[in-house]
Amino acid sequence: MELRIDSEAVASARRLASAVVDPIAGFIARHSTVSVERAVARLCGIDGVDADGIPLPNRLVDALPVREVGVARVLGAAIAETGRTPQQVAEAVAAGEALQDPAGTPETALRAALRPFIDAGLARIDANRTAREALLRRLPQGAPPLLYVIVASGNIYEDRTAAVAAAEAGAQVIAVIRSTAQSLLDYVPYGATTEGFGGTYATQENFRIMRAALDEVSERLGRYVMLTNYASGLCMPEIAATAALERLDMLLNDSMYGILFRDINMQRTFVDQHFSRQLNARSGIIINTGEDNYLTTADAVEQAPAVLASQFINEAFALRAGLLPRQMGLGDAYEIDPDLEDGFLFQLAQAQLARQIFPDAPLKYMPPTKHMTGNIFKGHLIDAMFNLTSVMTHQTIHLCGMLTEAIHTPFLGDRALALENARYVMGTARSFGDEIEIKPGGKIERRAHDVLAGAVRILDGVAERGLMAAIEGGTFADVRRPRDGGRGYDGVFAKAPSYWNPFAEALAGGEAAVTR
Amino acid sequence: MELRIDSEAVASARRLASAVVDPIAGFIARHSTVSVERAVARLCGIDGVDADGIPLPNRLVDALPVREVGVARVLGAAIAETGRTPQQVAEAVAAGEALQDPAGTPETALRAALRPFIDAGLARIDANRTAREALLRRLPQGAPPLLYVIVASGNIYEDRTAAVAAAEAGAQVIAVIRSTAQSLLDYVPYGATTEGFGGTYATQENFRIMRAALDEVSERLGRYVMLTNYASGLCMPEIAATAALERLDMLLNDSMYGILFRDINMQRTFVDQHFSRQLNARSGIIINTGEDNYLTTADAVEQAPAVLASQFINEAFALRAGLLPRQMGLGDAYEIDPDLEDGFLFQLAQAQLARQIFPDAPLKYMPPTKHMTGNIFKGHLIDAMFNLTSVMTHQTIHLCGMLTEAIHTPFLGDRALALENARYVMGTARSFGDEIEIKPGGKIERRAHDVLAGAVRILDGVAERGLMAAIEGGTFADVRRPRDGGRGYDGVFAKAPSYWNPFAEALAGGEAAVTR
Amino acid sequence: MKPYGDTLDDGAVQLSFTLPIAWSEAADEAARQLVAKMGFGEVSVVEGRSIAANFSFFVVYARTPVSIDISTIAAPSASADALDMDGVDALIAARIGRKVRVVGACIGTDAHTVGIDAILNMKGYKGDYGLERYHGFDVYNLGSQIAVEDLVRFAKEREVDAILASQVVTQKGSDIANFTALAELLEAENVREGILLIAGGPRVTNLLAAELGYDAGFGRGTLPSDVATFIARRIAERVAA
Amino acid sequence: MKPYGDTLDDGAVQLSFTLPIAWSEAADEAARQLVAKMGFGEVSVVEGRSIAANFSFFVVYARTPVSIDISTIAAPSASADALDMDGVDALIAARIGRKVRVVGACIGTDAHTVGIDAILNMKGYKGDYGLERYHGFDVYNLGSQIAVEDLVRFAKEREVDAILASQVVTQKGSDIANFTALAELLEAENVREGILLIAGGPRVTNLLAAELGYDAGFGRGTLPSDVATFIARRIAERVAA
Ligand code: B12
Ligand code: B12
Ligand SMILES: Cc1ncc(COP(=O)(O)O)c(C=O)c1O
Ligand SMILES: Cc1ncc(COP(=O)(O)O)c(C=O)c1O
Repeated sequence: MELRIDSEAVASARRLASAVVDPIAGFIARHSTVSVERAVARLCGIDGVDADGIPLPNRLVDALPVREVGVARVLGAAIAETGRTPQQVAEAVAAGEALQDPAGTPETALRAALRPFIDAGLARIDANRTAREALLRRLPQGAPPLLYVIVASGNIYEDRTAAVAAAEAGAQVIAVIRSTAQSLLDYVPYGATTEGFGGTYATQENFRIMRAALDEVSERLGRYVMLTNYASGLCMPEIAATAALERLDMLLNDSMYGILFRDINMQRTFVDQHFSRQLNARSGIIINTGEDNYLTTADAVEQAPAVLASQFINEAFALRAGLLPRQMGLGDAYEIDPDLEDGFLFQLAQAQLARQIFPDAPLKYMPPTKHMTGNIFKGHLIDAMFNLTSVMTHQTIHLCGMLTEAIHTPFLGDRALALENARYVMGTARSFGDEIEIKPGGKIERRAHDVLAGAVRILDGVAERGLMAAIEGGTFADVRRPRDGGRGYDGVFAKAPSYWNPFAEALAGGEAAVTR
Repeated sequence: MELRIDSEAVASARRLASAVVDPIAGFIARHSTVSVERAVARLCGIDGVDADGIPLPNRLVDALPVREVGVARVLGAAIAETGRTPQQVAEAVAAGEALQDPAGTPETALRAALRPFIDAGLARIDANRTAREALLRRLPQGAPPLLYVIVASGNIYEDRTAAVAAAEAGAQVIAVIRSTAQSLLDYVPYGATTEGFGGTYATQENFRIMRAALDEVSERLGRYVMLTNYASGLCMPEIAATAALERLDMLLNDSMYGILFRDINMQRTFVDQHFSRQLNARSGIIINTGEDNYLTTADAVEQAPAVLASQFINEAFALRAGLLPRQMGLGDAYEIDPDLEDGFLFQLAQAQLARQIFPDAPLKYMPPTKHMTGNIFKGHLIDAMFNLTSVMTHQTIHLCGMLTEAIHTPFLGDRALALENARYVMGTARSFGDEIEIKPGGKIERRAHDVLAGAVRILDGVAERGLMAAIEGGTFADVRRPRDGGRGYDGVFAKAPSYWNPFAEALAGGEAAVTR
Repeated sequence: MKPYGDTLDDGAVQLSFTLPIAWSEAADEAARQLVAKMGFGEVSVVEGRSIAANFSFFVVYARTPVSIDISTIAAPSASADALDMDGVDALIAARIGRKVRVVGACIGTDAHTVGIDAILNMKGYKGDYGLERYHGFDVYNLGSQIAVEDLVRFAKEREVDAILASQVVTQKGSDIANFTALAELLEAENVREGILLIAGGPRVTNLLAAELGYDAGFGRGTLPSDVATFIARRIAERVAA
Repeated sequence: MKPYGDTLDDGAVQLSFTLPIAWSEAADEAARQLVAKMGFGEVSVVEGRSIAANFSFFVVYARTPVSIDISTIAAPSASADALDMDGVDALIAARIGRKVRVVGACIGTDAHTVGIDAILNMKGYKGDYGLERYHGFDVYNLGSQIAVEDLVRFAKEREVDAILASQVVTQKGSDIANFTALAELLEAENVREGILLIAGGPRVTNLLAAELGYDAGFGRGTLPSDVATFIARRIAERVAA
């Protein structure tokens, strides 16, 4: 099943997306954020909280005498001067000690002082990447579409039970949904947590608990079960760092989601997404972008070009951070009104279009949610048509829809039914997509053509105005976000000439650099 | 969506089927059965039961002094001699009076005596056909696939409630399933009935109750809701007669089902099916054949060629009885194991094959039943894939699958869910079948080719051995039925030279004769 | 009145649930006894299967002996006899004679604005225009995650006629807690009397809203015109009084 | 032990049913009260809609307070530790030393032969051969709609070791009636002792069979080898005794 698509339009969309991202890349190169610095601190081995429960990376970065030079420089100087470890430096800060201006310490001394910790951080990331590769060879995870389900009880131990059960029931990827509004916290909570609303806090300890449980069940089942969480919100880089340290396999990570849907400052987001993607690139983590969000708030038929435009932008940003196409889980969702006549044809057209435009990307396909109601029986059917579309168009990462989507975060039994749905439909129609052709010039092809043309139009407009101005003007998802408004703006700063981020240096080039 | 099929193979299958039916047609012409005679009696206006509840048509036919001449002759003679109506003659027989040998009455006198009753019977059939045509023009029933559901509570009044509710929920055709083993009764029960097992007795009064209720709801909804029952079993011709009198719109009616699946004598069945089809032809009734039964007892992948062979045979018999292609609801079913990889592709191939081979037939598509389990959630999905196949391949009569198929005869709520399933899937994928092409030489086309070739092989074998011998040899559904074994054989008799069946005479040519 | 399977008063009910136990015939029997213990009769475990090492899933059909007298149920809908946009505007013009000021918000930490937007935004819902499109309304839509304190302050400042509070997330009773907090704060600030207080969301019913001290509640499938009609009629009554 | 939604002992259960009433908010409330009256807590009517002029369909989630002590449930399976065909044949050869005679039938008016055929026919079920294929069995399959009188007569005439009775149709308790009639007739004819009496069908459980006085019962998903093993072991025990 192939769509005849206008390759010139695709090429020009790519060129336009690159043109859109270019000026932002320049901006990113000149700036850093508190969250990037906290991520650096974490990668140097700093962890734990103070007596008030405030994470040490926050205490440290908040205490920087000059943040424009970067936490690494300050840390390197402190180590060089005191002989402490980074963790001891942070603990001292938490205990009330002041940090010294690093200007007093010679460049080579402070760099050399931090070097072992930088190397240890990078080594741990690399070891995790290597371990994943070995595990995947030894315990192949099975063919795509990879069945991905969420757990979201609020309690990490119940989530663990649910995740193991889901894996036993066939899940290949487990996502732990975060507690409501964690994305708006300017710190990463600490320790194992058992209380959350609509999800479970993302913490390093929670990551560890899930990874251990999934490693155990992976061995038992003879296939590697992936773990995913959110590198999104105000702590995007820190979560990416933590995920790299705890061998998560995927991360929700979008270049604009926070801006549009969480009112996070755009400058903050652009800088944060870049560093977090550099980390993801090195970790071998697959990102999942958030285009589905355009469809839950507005009409899914109308928004299809916006989804495609966003995929192109996400791709352009990802390439600059060193992500390989095979790490780009570009998002889409099955959100067209189930009662629209021939809506299935539209969905199919859009999914196949993305497949052909991004042939090497592990596309992330999100299930119907908006039109799900308490009618679980009909909901189960809508999920089936979604499953069919996914297998026909060879989507890669398949978030299984839940028949109880409109009701509650999934019950254990709901996940089993959802997995059964996917398995049945994808089995009985396994090669269906390969055994048919789309009628040239028919409804399906025309729809694909319209969506592509619409995306080119959007990108063209954005390239002309500039991305920041376009967002200010409400081009995406009908929301307007001022350049210097939104959450987390005060955490953005221009780098001093002496700014130093040893990880950003090491990561330039990403997985591409490691594997090629 | 078109399959490239070997038109030579299709033509030769048709030729072979005709060759298979030819000798049987000769046999049919020379024979009648008690059930044919009782149907004649009913068409002459005889109804009611005796003090023991035995239907008067049975009393009359059992009392014939010479059945070889046909009940019409005896009846005509009695009327000519006594001036009674047919009903009065039958009542007299029930009261113990003996019938006279008609040889004593002049041919013209007895024919003339019966004529008004024959004409009245035919007039009522024709009036019903005309009424249906007018209703369909005034209250168009909506586009196919026609959503067909069953009611089967055992109680005609509960069935009526269920049927009206189903119509309100979108059903276009209502079938009243019969009580277990009614097909083996050698009489048609009488009156309104409220007790039945797995279904409700087919009686003339029950037909009337349902037809009235559906006429009422048809007016209310502005679309004609069809009614169907079973002209099958030992009383096939009588049910066809009753259905003609009460304006049923479809009838389950197969040329071999009774032989294979109810162990009814083959000679009986062949003769009965012919007269009942002549009646159906004149009534404008659409028959539904029973090929689905091959699939519930044996493996559905293996049996597909048998299904197609049987469709050809049903067609050949139907043509000889004067049915128009548009009255031939040839059967098929979605019974492939849901866990077979690519099973959906096979189903699609088979459904499309039938569609192309019988372009004018209102194909009757039966839902998954055998592989349905108590897992109603998965069952609902299998039904969805069935619904998808049906709309893609333009099946005409679509029996909606029930998620509770393995559990109970449908609840009222089950039907609503089944109709919702069909409506959703058929809407969202309305023109899907028209917007794709089947890959030439791919899995789907190869499957269609294999099934057609298999059917030709079967028909070839049957044509060579003769149909009766083939059935004796176990060619169909793996069952062997001896020529003179099985139920109802003693009700078959050779016609005397003076045999007279005024309805068979009038009906020769069928609807074709009426409308062309 | 009892559930209806295929015969009046047969009491037929379908159930499904998971038990934290590996599947076996004994698990089926446990499911059967459990449902029987819930008070059902003719319990039929039509499906029982392993869904994970230590969990089994069951589908059960059974008959309930419980019935309910429908005449005892009073659950008036707030959406009865809704007017269309022109009708509402005419009513406001004729009987209120000024624009009606309404403020809407997703309160607490709830960020599900699609529902309240459907009611308020110009565009509306399912072809039914939102309140912003009406001549008769002045609409303030505060959006998502609005603290009840901020909402009440805003309502007082702008002297609104009606507050429309939305709650979609219901986990751990957060909807009830937030709705209650809003009603109590309005009482505490002595402004409850003068303001029409309306709750909405997919799990809201008019009955629940009444229990929480609201003037009305609107649930799933609500159309903007339902809400507009209700507000216009109530304010008109108050004006008349 | 209680049903498990997403937390141990949360008691979460899904229900669905139809009420014979036109849909309205009051109908939703009736559904809610009905389920509450059944003894459930936290009743949430997540879907209520008209499915016909006078019928509404509901989907409800609720929590049951009822729990069950799994240790009190004794429901031994008749299919435990099944041998394969060769194993059974070897057991028969070694411990019985002659062919075991079994007769199977769909009794009463039941015509659903697919199930009993799956157990008896050569071909078997899901890749597991049927009893006809075993060296150790002599199989008589009488087919469908066999009157219990005819079955008992046959069993006596051929001196069978085991009777396999199938019932698929359960409407109006016809399965129970037919199974009971068979067991009683065997008692009445004084042959029950010498014959292994086995029930089967999709609604049969080993427990139910025991209650009806059968030696074993086999339900959905039974494999021929399960049944073969059971018969061979029991007959071997009898031979030994
Ligand atoms: C879209 C959506 C989102 C979007 C919201 C975007 C936005 N701007 O609104 C995003 C992706 C951001 C999101 C996030 C989350 N969501 Co959400 N989301 C949904 C979803 C898919 C659809 C809701 C929707 O838009 N419905 C369509 C509208 C039109 O319907 P409605 O809200 O019922 O509104 C109608 C009526 O109720 C009424 N109405 C509503 N409000 C009001 C107010 C008044 C005054 C009146 C008169 C009428 C009225 O009128 C409307 C029109 O008829 C539902 C699942 C579902 N299908 O319901 C889950 C769902 C609501 N989300 C859920 C959860 C848990 C979350 C998160 C907490 C997940 C997480 N851990 O991150 C987050 C947190 C958000 C937060 N802080 O609240 C759960 C809630 C579970 C529960 N019952 O508590 C649901 C049910 C999904 C699930 N099964 O888990 N979500
Ligand atoms: C196929 C079928 C038919 C075929 C039967 C063909 C045949 N030769 O068997 C036909 C089309 C003829 C038919 C007719 C009818 N059927 Co029917 N049929 C079915 C269907 C679709 C599948 C049954 C089946 O073959 N299952 C597959 C086999 C392998 O499974 P099984 O029987 O459970 O057997 C396994 C175990 O139970 C066990 N087992 C079974 N028996 C035995 C015996 C022993 C001793 C042992 C050890 C084990 C054992 O081993 C087997 C292998 O694991 C079911 C629906 C469904 N999906 O279940 C309806 C169903 C059983 N039929 C039903 C009905 C009502 C009828 C009719 C009465 C309808 C009518 N009014 O005409 C008729 C009457 C038949 C009659 N007189 O009994 C109802 C029964 C409702 C109820 N619970 O009472 C069902 C559930 C459909 C429905 N929802 O209405 N049917
Ligand atoms: C990219 C991305 N990040 C995060 C989230 C989750 O929401 P929150 O912002 O509350 O973390 C989503 C949800 O769809 C998403 O797509
Ligand atoms: C042609 C035909 N007649 C009758 C029936 C119904 O069964 P019975 O023979 O019990 O009437 C079927 C069932 O599928 C059928 O296909």
